[in-house]
This record gives sequence, structure tokens and C-alpha cells, in this order.
Amino acid sequence: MEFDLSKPQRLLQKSARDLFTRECPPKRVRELMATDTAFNPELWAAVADQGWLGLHLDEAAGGLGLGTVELAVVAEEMGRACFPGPFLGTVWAATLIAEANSESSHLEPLATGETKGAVALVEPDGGWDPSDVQLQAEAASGGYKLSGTKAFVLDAATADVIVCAARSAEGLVLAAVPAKADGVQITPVPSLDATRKLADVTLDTSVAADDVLAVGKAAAAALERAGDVASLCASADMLGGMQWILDDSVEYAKTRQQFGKVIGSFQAVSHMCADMLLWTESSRSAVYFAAWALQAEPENARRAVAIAKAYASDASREVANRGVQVHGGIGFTWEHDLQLYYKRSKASEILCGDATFQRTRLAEMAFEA
Amino acid sequence: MEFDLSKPQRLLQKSARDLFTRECPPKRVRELMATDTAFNPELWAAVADQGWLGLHLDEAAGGLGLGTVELAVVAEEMGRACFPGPFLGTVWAATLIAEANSESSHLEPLATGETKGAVALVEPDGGWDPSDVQLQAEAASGGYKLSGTKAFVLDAATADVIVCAARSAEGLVLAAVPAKADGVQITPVPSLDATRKLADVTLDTSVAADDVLAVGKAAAAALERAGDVASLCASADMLGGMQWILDDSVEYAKTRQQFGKVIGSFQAVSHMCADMLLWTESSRSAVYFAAWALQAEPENARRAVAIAKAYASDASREVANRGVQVHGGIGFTWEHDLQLYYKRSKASEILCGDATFQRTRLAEMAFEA
Amino acid sequence: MDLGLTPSELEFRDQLRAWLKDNLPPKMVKTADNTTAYYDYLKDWQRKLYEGGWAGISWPKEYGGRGASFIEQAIFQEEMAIADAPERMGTIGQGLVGPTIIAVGTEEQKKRYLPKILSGEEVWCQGFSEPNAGSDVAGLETKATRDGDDFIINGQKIWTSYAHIAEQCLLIVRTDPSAPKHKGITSFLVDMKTDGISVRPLKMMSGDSGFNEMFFTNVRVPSKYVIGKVNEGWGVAITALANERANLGTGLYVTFKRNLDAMIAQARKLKRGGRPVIEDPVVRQRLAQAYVDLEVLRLNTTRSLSMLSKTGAPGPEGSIQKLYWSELNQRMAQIAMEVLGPYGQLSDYDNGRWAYMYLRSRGNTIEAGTSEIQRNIIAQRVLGLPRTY
Amino acid sequence: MDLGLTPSELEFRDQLRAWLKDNLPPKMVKTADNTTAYYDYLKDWQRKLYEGGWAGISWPKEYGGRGASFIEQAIFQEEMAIADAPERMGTIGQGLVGPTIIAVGTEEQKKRYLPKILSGEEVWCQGFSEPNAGSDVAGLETKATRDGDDFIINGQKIWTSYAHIAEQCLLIVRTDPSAPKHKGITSFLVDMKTDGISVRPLKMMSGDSGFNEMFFTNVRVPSKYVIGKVNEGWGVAITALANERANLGTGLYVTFKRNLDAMIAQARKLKRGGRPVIEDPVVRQRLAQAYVDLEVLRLNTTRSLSMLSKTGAPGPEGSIQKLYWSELNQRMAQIAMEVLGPYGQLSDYDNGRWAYMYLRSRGNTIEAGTSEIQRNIIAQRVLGLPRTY
Repeated sequence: MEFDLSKPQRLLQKSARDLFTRECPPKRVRELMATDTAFNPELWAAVADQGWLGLHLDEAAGGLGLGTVELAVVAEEMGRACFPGPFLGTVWAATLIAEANSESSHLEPLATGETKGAVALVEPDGGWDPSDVQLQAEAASGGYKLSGTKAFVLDAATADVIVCAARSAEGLVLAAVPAKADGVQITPVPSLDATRKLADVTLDTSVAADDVLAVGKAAAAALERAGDVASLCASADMLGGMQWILDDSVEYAKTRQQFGKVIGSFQAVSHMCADMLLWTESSRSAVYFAAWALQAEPENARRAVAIAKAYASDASREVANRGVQVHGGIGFTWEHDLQLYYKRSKASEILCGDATFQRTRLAEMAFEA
Repeated sequence: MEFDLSKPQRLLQKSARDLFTRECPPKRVRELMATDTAFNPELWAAVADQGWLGLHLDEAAGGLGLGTVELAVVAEEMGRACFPGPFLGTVWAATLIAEANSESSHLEPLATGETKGAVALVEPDGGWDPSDVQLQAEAASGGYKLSGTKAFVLDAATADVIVCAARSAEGLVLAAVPAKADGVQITPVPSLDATRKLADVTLDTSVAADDVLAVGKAAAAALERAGDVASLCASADMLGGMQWILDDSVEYAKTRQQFGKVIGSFQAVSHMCADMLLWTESSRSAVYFAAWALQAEPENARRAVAIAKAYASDASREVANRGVQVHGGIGFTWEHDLQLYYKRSKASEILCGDATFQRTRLAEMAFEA
Repeated sequence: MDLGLTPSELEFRDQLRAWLKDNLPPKMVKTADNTTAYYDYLKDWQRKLYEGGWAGISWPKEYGGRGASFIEQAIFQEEMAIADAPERMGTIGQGLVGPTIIAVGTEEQKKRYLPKILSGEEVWCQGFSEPNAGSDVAGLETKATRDGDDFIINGQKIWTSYAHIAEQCLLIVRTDPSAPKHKGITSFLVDMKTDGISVRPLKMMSGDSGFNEMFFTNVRVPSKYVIGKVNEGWGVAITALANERANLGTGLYVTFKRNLDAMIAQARKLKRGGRPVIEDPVVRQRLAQAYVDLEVLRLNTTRSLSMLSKTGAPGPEGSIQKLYWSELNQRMAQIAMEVLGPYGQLSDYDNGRWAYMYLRSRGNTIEAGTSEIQRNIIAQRVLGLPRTY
Repeated sequence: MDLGLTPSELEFRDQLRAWLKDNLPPKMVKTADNTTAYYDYLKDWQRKLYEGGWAGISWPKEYGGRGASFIEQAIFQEEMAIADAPERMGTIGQGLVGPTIIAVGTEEQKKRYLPKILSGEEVWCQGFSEPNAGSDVAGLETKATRDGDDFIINGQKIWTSYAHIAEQCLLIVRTDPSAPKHKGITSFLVDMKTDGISVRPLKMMSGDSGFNEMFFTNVRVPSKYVIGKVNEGWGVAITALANERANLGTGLYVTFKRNLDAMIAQARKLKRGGRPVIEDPVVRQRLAQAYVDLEVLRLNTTRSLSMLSKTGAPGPEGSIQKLYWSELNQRMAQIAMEVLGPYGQLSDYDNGRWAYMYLRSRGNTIEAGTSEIQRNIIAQRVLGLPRTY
């Protein structure tokens, strides 16, 4: 047993960190934030060339055939760099298709980064649980007619294909909907985190039989499993953000002087930093375990992911809050990069369900006799 | 408008403080804690002689005719002294009788301290809300036959008369049950706070028509109103405890030396003390306002009391926790008086419903359209 | 203790209610995008209050105030909350500079400045913090040197709220670099149009620019604009800061109560998993917690005004208020996020107020003295514990 | 990263499971009243473990350990949790003194002391704190003076867990009063039966006596009982304290998990307002929070053991574990109170375990280094921030 990254995983971590340091400095993040899509073709190609969009997918599907631990390693580094653009939407969509119907022609282009994806799950009155899905799917000419609205769809504005969850007489339906199909309307909604964009998606469109990925229990199972992978990525992203905020705050506490001393020599500041470390390292334990469970212990994976997302969601909010407080005024400015992490942290906290949502699920999993 | 104690109220405060300093030092509190009842006739007489058991009751009922502000002032000082014995049970019972039927012959002896009382409200499966009362009351020969069990009855072991809430075909029933009546079984249950004793009360007894205090809506209204007075006393008791813990902790932080300095010169300690002050003073605002509202603005009283009990319940727990932490090991010993306040604080937090219970009530009062 | 109103207090309240009935403007909510329009809105409201005789309730009549008591000031705030009136304009002028001028200004200064603060004609800013003097205000480096009867000021200030719209500035600078830190400081009342002052808005993480940097290059200020005495300006700053802590929070109950009501309305309107959010017991607990904490804010404020009416000058207890409201507003912003779920992060939802509130509240525990500084003050000056920094 | 077990680790686990199946004793819960009986219960269990070859998993075989890895130690703890086995006996001996003797003791000391720690035959206590040296351990005043080849010890220790039942004590005393604070300290291994040692149990607020005062009056200890070198005992103390922080928490997952399961059972059994408490969404959130935090404790512990298996010696990260488990146990005690409602305060309900847990947990953030000391260590030695005290 080894509860630590292996040598190859360390190498992957280093190459991700190097790539983002080089290709994705804060200046570039800020440029992309200011665009409608936060998407840059060169940056995307750099990541796609590494195979990181299909890192954990089978080689047959265009992936690298590595595990979810490697996926978490890359996602953590993305969080540490506030990597902009549709990485998570694409990975989520590809994972969902791989789980629902690995024969789908949409899979390989997503896994190689040739196309970009998004998953349309939540609805205006709904929550993150698949059982909340109400968007109408009516059987029609071998496929389905979808009508209704999806909200808070991550990366929809850049997506070529949107995997949509709907409800039919046969139960849940998963359909791959081309973003440019007739009757698909994508409306960007600006949000706190400008590095990853959200949109409303209104559907009044027909899906051909080929694009129906799964129906009923198979659809629900795929949605759960891909949702776990997306939650893992969001948690790892928060972990990377926490590490950045901690490092930056400690550095500031060592250099900023007030009352003739560095502020880190005041317990009010240094003890805040100690708490930040505790939350960050505890999140790391939870996230790494969840990443490993997803690839090695499927029977424990849902629980492990819910624990990681619950813990990291609360921890990352607290770390970000403390980070601003340690910095004082400067940490509250637009100019300081802390704000990028602060906002991204909040978005990741919400994404795939916050700590309260995860705890509700865990109570169901763990407390029933 | 004056949001502060008046001169006569300050005098009352001082005489209560003086009396408890003289008659009820920690040594005496500890002696009484070790007894089954925490009751001492001389101490009781000292308080009864001041008229403090009927402080807020009409002179016609044997009271002093003062207000709930004066009651809170005395209750606060009792908290500050960890005053042992059946003060709250007696005041609660007397208030309930005064509200339900001020003609009852049980009232005057309670108001003068000649007898001692208790209120039997909560049941083993119930909560603090009058709507939870299920104990059976069956109409019989002009009165009622009561059967069932009450739990956590404060001061039942010393009570001469127990005011019992029950449910009949006609709705809630309030009955004054002599503790020595046939079919009344009082079983002391030891608890954290040994300065005020709890008991289970099992009833299989008949109540004569004279001892039925109120039925239906009148009973419910009296129960609510007297419950507010009891909650106020519990809140004021916590306030007095917080003040003691704060004073004692600050004093300790000024004298205890470690690393060649008094520990109050470390921010980790001094900032804890600052938070304790904030909680204590905020509780004071809430408790004094509730005390005033109960006598002057009946329409706002329930809300004000629920706010005070909610705020002080959480604050007092936090202040007590921080108090132990400031003291370190010594604050965790049996020898140090802090433990008396620590335990009494927890009991008061629970009594009449904790913060969660109060917030549930407030949501009903404040959030319905 | 008597929280009931005396006949004259009742009359005051009834007059105010009647006036509000006729004069209350339509509602407007502040967001990251409408900063300027919102200031104009508040400025109009301030002028209306002044003209109606409702500005500076406890300030002397001869300087445009109402000459009433601190109690009436508390009643005023309570009524503003009940009427859901706009928040107070010119926090710095009314909350900080005005009381300081009343306390230590000359008769001429009082006549010159106070009425225009109350009418909203002159907005004030406060030139205290510097890049290297944040929590350590007395560590300031901006200098003034004597030149005949004038002073020449050079240096830089930061975090000056309202500087971009302010007409006047209460400025503290170092006039004796050789004296101990607290002994060589002088306070000035400086016209913002004076040559050599430039202002650069500082964009906050919330996207708007409440704070500014100010640069002073050979700014010439005649000595009659000194407030207090030369080299004794630290005492003036302490008075100003004490008033800031005591007053900044008093008007906030209005804003906070409005936010809570709006949160409850959102919880009623929004559904999650098909059920109205207001029916979720976990959310109800959180909202009720905000409700309790907010009522305690109101009571703390009223109680401290009642105390102030006895002592006359705000003391270090103001740090309790500052600590309380700043941390409460952050908790409320977090609760709003829990009520709103994914809607909370949207920059446009409900005019963007919730996303804005979430970000903006983060500055509350930093501005006007960090929570750490407030705890230092409470520990040292209220509890008598030793200095820890 | 691979949390799966190797074939040899699997074999270890299966052997352990088989052994536990045959040897697990009936359950017993600690309360304020059954202290002695509970220690006997744990002592019996320890002997059984030792005889079965399951004591000191990662300790060398020649001293009675199993000679296995830290990973196997982690597996051992996990299996104990799964089996709901009794908590570890002799925390001080196994967690603190043993590793210290292994690290710095002589061969003779290792042979003499280690096996008896593992068999439970000798219980250890730790004479570190003094009335005036609590958080400031190095401020100790108990003195030892040379007398030929012996030392004569005089002074007082406090907060010594297990001293009332211990056979041996790891004691630190001042041997050179003229040297700087940290340079004149020597560590001893002292037989508790030595003349001149008296022990007075210190009753805790929870009503039991886990801690003691120890008085040393002309206690003669031969120099062969010095561990490490004379006047270099502070390094020994540091090793012991680092092991204490690293090890104290590792066995606790068993206890905590058992408490959580019992809390859930209580929530299922108790009703409030006529409904089972487990159906209350507010309580469910709180229990789920405990569940999450507890699983993270398990993962943190496993991860740190995995790290330890690489580095060999515990570092300042142990302070993170100490901080985490102590505050978690207090949160869990509070959650227990919320689950139990009025039942939580009863000293007899469910054998009094909940009222006891609530009180006893309050000491967790004080014993073995207060939370403030842990944060100091983390800030200074893990994060490299300056010393603040």
C-alpha cells in the first residue's frame, strides 16, 4: 500500500505544472476570462496533445488508458493555475458517453480534444441529483424529442456536443445533442468564475436513434458514475486552488511588515495559516483516496467521492476566506490574483452539489439500517 | 428610552450580588451539589425573604409587583453565583399558575417561597413545544385523571406542587398536582448540572376540580407565557454564567505566565477573550430586551424571548468552551470552579429548548408570508 | 430600563413617519455596475433629508443638525429600517469626519464644513491608510513640510473610500519625522481640488471601485486647514477611528434587514428538487440564525447609542460593533449562497446583488480596521489585557 | 498511489481477521465510574494481543514487536476498527515512550523496557508538565542533583496521565540550572515504586481521574536510568512529544467510529416531537458532517503512516493530526448532544457515556499540547513562519 503519488504520477504532476506555468500564467488567464468563452485554441491544443482530455479513457476510445488518479493529478494542477476553458465539460461529457455507450461516434473526438463537450443535467427548479431530472423526452421515430430547459450548464457555450439528461416514459434518457442542432438554444449566463462559463440550454429538438446513448437504469448508472468523475475533478480543482492560496498567503505573511514585524509573527495570522494547511492537507487525503477508489474500488467510490466533495467544498471556502483575510486590503483587489482563486473556488463548491447536498446523499448511503 | 438598568434595578442587582457572595460562595454550592436535592432551607429563606420568588407577580398573589426586568436581574446574578436549588422550578410554576388561574390557592405559597414548585411539560418522546404534550387527561368527577410519564422535570424532587400539562378530549389541561398525592412517583435522574436537579415524574393520579387550572386555549396560552418567563430566566442565568467565565478567564490571562510572559499577551489567548466579550455583551442586549418586552410589549415578547434564548444558548456554550481553553489544564479540573459554570451552562442551553428549537419557532413566526 | 418612548420621542417618531410617507424615494439596489447612479440616488436622498430637517439628528442645530439626542438618532435609524429607506449617504462625512470636527474642530471649521456634510453637498474621504501602513496606521510615511504659513504634502494614500467622488479629505501626514511614531503626525482638512492631488480608483474583486489610491505631489495646504494641533494629529485620528467604528455599523441594520427579507423572498420563490427552498429545514435554520443575529445587531446598536447618550463620546466598545456587523454580513452572504444554490453565483441574477454581496462582504472584516485589529482593541482597551503586537 | 494491499499485506490482514474472530473480548464502554475495571479490561486485551503476536506491529522483533511495516500498522488499526475492537491500552507506553526508547535508548534499555510495554505488564506515564510549565514545557523546575553515580530528584509534576496505575515514568528534570532553558534538561526512566514518589489523582471536571499530580522528594535514581545524555534531555523530550502527537490519534479512529455508530443508533431509537430523530434533516446534516470528518481522520492517519514508512521518524506534521482529532472529538460530542436533546445531559443515560464524552472531550484540545501550541508548531516548523511566542 502506498498512499502517495507514484513516480510516474509525480512526473505527470510536474509536466502539468510546467505546462501551465509556461502556457497559462495569470496574465493569460485574465485575458481569457474577459472573453465570452474563456477558450483559446492553442491552450486547448497544448492540453489535447498531452492526451489529457482522455487521460482516464480506454485507448480504444481515443484515451490514454490511465486512471482517475492521473485525472485528479491534472485537475489539481488546473485548479492551481485557474486553467480556463471547457476541460471539465469535455471530460464529463466524454466520461458519460463512455459509460453510457462506448460505441458512440461522439466519444473519440471528445477524448482527443477534437471536439468539446458539456453535460446538461440541472434544471431551473432542480438539483444535482439525477432523480431531479424532469426535462421531457418523448419517443419519436426511433429516437426522442426533447423539450425543456437546462440551467447552469458548464462549458455549453463552447460545446460541439451536449449530453442531455431527460425523462421519458421509459425512465431517464441520455442523448448526445449536437450544439448546432435545430431547436437548441444556448444562452450564456455570466457568473462569478469567469474562467469557466455557464449557460442555459433550451431544447426543442429531435434526437436520432444513434444519438440516444442509454435509457432507464443504464442511463441512471452512467450519470452517477460520470457525475462521480466530474465531482472528483471539481474537488481536485479546489485542492489545487487551496494549495495556491495557502502558498501565496504564507509567502505574504513572511514578507509583509506591519508594526515593525512581518505579519506572520502575529498569532492571529500564523494560526490562520496553520488552519489553512490543515484544511488543504485533509482535502488532499480525501481527494486522492476518492481518485483511487474510483479506479480500484467501485463499490466504495460513490461514498469516497461524496466525502471528498463535501470536505473540499467547505474547506476550500474557508481557505479562500482566510487567504483574503491574511492578505488584508491587497487580497481584496482585482489586481491581485487571489480573486481568481476565490471565485473559482466558489463555483467549484457549487458544481456537482455543495457540501450540504453531498452530506444529504451520504446520510442516505451510511445511516439507513 | 433607556436601554440600561435603572437606578433601582442596579440596586437590586447589587443586593442580589452581595447576598449571593455572602450566602452562596462556591464552597456552599459544592456542598449542595453533593446532596440529592441541592436544597438548603436557610439559603431558600434568604431568597424568599427578599420576595424574589414572587418578584414579578402581583402583590395580591403574594408577589412584589415588579417586572420581568427585575426577575432577569436576579436570575442573572443567580447564574453568576451558580445558585443551587429550586428557584427556576418554583418561579416557573408560580408564573404558570398566575397565568392559568390566579385564584388558585397554590399561588401565594409559591410566590412567598413557603412551598416549592415544578412544571412537568416534556415527555420521554416529546419536545419543548406545548403541542408535543401527550400525557393522558381523562375527565373524572369534575376533575381529571392523569396518567403517563413526564421527563427532565426541573426541581421535581423538592417540589410541593407540580404543575402538569396533559392532553384531554377538551385540549390541553393544566393541573396543579401535589407532589405527595397518591399515584405520583418522582424519580431523580442525575445530570451534568448538579446545582439544579432533574427528575422523571410518573403519574397515575386524580386531580380535583379545584386543582384544574385551565383547559384548552387558556391552558395553551398560559403555558406559552409562563414558558417565556422560564426561558428568560434560563437565558439570564446563562448571561450571569458567561460574565463569570469571562471575568475569570481575563483575570487568569492577566496573571498566568508561560514563556516568560502572561498568556494574555499572546493573540491566540487575547483574541479568544475578545470573542467571549462580544458573545457576552450581545447576549446581554438580547436578554435585557426580552425581559423588557415581556413586561411592556406582550405582542413582541415571544419573539424577543426566542431570540434571547437562541442567541444566549449558542453564545454561552462557546464562552464556556473558550473559558476552559484559556485556562488550560487547570480549567479542566474538578477543583476549579469553572466546571460548575460549564455544566450549568449546558443544562440551561437545553432547558426550554436549545437554539435549534428556538430557531425553528422563529422561522414559523417570522418567515410565513 | 425602559425601551418605550417618552412623549417627545413619540412625537419625533410620528413626525418622521409622516414625513417619510410623503418623501420616501422608490427603491434602488446597489450592484457592481450601477455605482455612479446609486451614489446620485443616495445624494438626492441625503439632500431631501437635510431639507426636511432629518439630517444629523444628534448634531448641533447651529451647524445644520437637528440638535436631538442619541436616542432620537436610534429612533431615526429604527424608523428608516421599518420604512425600508435607502442606506445612509456619505458614511465617512457623517460617521467619521463630522463627529471629529464637532469634537476637536474650531468654530470656523464647524461652520464651514458641517452643514455641507449634512446636505450631501460635500462628500468626504479619509486619507489614513498607506501601502506600508495598513493595520499599522501610525506607521504612515506621507510627509508635510512647512513652507511659511503653508504645508507642502507629498506621499501616497490607499483604500480611501469615496476619494473618486469626494470634495474633501480628512488627511493625516507626518510632520515631524524625528519624533516617535505617534508624536509627529498632523491632521488636515484638505480640498480634493487642490493642485497636486490625483486619484486612481482601485478595482475590487467585486468588480467595482469603492476604494482608491491617492497621490500627493507638492500639495500646498494653508495651516488654517490643520485640525487639532500640529504634531498632535494622532489624537484626531484616534477620535475619527473611534467614531468610524461606532458609527459605521449603525446604519447597516437597514441594509442587512433588507437583504434578509430579500433572501426569505428568494427562498419562497426558488425551488430545489421541485420543493420551495423555504420548506427545507436546513435552510430555515440558517435563515433563522441570520434573523437572530440581525436582531441582536439592532439591539446592540440601540444599546450602545443609549450608552453613548450618557457618556457623550464613543469608546473602544465600538470595536465590538465593528467586529459583530462585519462578520455577520459575511455569514449572511454565505447563507444567501445556501438559499440560492447555483443561482447565487450568477452575476446577473436578481440584478447581480447576491454575487456582489458575497464578494463585497469579504472586505468587511478588513476595511475600517481588520477583525484582528478590533480584537486587539477589545482585548487591550476594554478588557485590560496586555498589548500583543 | 495504490491503497490496495500487496499479497503479504493481504496475508497479514487475513491472519489478523482470523485471530480476531477467536479472540475478541465482549464490548465495554468507558464511563466516569468504571475507570479501574475499564483499565483491567484493556490490560487483559493488551496481554492477549501480545501473546498472539499482535502488539507493536512496527516494533523490532527482538523487543517483542512484530517487525512489520508502518503500513501493516495501519492495516492493523483499520481491522481493529472494522472488528469494533477495544481501544489501545497504555497510550503513553506504546505511543510515546516505546518509540523514544527505540530511537535513543541503549540496547540494555530496549531489552529491559520494550517487551513489557507491549505485554501490558508495565504501564508508563510521562512526567513532563509542571504547575508553572504547561504549554511552556521547557520552563520546568523539577531538579536533579548528582550524588556519586546517582541523581537526587526533587520537585512536582502535573497532568501525568496513568501515573496512579503506572509502573514506570519517562521523566524530564533540570540538571543544570545555570544553562539556557533548553540546555540543562535530562531525561530519566524512573520506576514508580522508587522511594519518595507520591501520586495524587487529579479529579477532572468529567468526574474521573485520568490525570495526576506527582511529587518527588529526594528520589534517588541511578545514572543508568538516564535516557540519552545528561543535559541533552530536551531532544529526548522533543522526540517523545513528536511521537505523542503522531501516535496519540492513530488508535482513536476506532473509538470515534464506535461513538458515531452509537450516535446513529441513538438517533434511530430516540424520538422528538413524536418523530425518530434520525429523520430530522438538521440532525442528519450534523451526523453526516461527523461521518465525513471522521473518514477524513482515517485517511489522514493512513496517509501519514504511509509517509512515515518512507521517512522513518515522525515530523511536525503530527501536530496536524493532533489538532484535527482533538477538535473533531469536541465537534462530535456537541453533535451527540444535538442528537440526544435533553437525554445528553443525563449522567446515567446509556451508562453515562454521552455526558462523559461531552465533558472529557473538552480536555482534548489541552492535553498533549494545546491547539494553540499545535498551531504554533505547524506555523513555525511546517510552514516556516516566524516564532510568535
